[in-house]
Amino acid sequence: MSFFGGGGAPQQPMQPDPLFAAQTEMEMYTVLFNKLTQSCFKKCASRKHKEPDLHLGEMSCIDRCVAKYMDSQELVGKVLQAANEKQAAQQMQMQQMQQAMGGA
Amino acid sequence: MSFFGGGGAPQQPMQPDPLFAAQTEMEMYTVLFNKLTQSCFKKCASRKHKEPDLHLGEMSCIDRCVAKYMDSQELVGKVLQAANEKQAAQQMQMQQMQQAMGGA
Amino acid sequence: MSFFGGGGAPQQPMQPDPLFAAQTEMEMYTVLFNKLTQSCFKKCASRKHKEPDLHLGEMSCIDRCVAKYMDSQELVGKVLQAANEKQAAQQMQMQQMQQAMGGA
Amino acid sequence: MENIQNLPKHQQQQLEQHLVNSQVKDSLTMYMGLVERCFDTCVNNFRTKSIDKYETKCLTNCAERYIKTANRTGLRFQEHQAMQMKRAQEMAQGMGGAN
Amino acid sequence: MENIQNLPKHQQQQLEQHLVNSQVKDSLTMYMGLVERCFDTCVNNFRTKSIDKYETKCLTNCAERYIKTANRTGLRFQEHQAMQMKRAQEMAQGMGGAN
Amino acid sequence: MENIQNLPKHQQQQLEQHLVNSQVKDSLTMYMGLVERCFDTCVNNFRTKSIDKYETKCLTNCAERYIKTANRTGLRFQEHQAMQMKRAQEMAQGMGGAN
Repeated sequence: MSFFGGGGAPQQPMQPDPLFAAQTEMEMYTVLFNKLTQSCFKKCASRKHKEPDLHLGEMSCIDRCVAKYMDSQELVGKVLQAANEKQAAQQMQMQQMQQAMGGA
Repeated sequence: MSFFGGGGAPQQPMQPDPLFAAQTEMEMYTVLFNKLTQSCFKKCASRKHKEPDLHLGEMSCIDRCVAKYMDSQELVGKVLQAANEKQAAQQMQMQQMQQAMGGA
Repeated sequence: MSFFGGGGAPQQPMQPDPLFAAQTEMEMYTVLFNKLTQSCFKKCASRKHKEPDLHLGEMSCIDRCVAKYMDSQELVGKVLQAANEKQAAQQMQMQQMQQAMGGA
Repeated sequence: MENIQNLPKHQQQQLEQHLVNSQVKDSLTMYMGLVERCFDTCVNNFRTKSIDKYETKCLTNCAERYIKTANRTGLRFQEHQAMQMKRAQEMAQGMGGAN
Repeated sequence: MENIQNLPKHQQQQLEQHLVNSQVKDSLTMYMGLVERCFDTCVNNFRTKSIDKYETKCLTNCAERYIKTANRTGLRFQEHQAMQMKRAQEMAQGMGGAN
Repeated sequence: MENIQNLPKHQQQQLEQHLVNSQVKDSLTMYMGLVERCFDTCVNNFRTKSIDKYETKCLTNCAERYIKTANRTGLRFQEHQAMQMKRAQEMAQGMGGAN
């Protein structure tokens, strides 16, 4: 929700550079993987660290944690998309109103 | 306070590249915005998340939180600036002492 | 442990670009310095912040904290290296098995 | 903002391209951070493999409330920046307005 | 993944170089994060200058268990991505397969 | 450090420019992190719109004490790096000094 996005629409909106977009998409997979690993380590592996191995309960917790993290990723994605669409629609309305009143 | 800064002053100190400085300044606005949004969400919005809307108390808390965060930003900035000036002055003194003793 | 690393070994593996490797190494010193400073500030400096100076106990705690952080850095490094070597060995075995069975 | 004004024309365009690129990265980073924060708050038991209806409600509300918070802090932040710019200009005029 | 497929040849190579470079940075970043996390959990008294045998055991186990966790989440994550790709292809075929 | 020594001349300059650039970014990042940390510790009630004298004192002390901590860890860190370099050189000499 970078606040730069608001305000009047630029005439011919500059597109993000495709190579940069592809690099970012790659990097985000690693960010997602690191975040879900850190979250599931915090929630499933006990902090006592008595032995070097994960015991059975911790392993099945980790499997379920990954599945639930990916569900949450999808769910929050839908909420964000709906909010972006609503905001884009509001901006369109604002522009039409301005044009209707003979504005820029 | 990157520790690289210490030690003898380079002859003709390299300046940061202006385009990079401008990009960094832009990025820092987004970093500041994200940090104050995260801090105020943590301090003002209750973690129960019972309904999708913010209630009145949470909204006014957020407004005050933004104001206080920006006050803190300014205050800490002054402390840092004073510390940097003090450090730069100490470095100058060190050089003068070295020159006075016929050093490099 | 970026999961991209797994899977079949590319024919002529692309090397990281040397300038990038040198820049990353430099940046990691700053990351390490910032992390140990933040950890030792959290563990040694009381959060009451009654006066502007660190008292004696906090100062010696910080000195010992830096030493112990660097010990931990070395120890965890050895564990990671052993794990990487084990994983590389397993990958080699997998390839030899594939070649033995006339696989690609 | 002084860094930005005195950049040559073609560098201003590079800056704008950088800005558009970083907006893509910022919104993805915000998305990833929001999932991490709401997952941490809302999902705490792992007896089953899929999120139940309480977790679903908590996650949806958490995301909605964060977006509303960000919209609100965005407005307050822009107001604060505008006020600071005004104060800076007044100070410049106050000193014989030679800027 | 659509961003990546429709990149011209030489840019795909730049992307691969970027990928190899970021893997160096990722593993260093993971290493630094792992030290910070295990230090935070395992080292809490500073009466002496060097880590004792309990702290050493805790740090080693913490690192071993994080690596095992990352290997396991890596597998589950790849399985999930493969399943999603399959579902996306099926959906595309479902709509007359004109993709 | 071996990565850095064997870089060609013009790349060493690029590295130095990168270093100077990152110092700008590092100090801004440190500043932003310090505000976040001291705000989190010192500012906890939002009945009014401006920071009171206790919060002001806490914020100022928090920033002062962090800077003093960073100066101290900086010295200890440099001593530790110097000692490690010396040990590495001794080890190299120990092996017939053919480095």
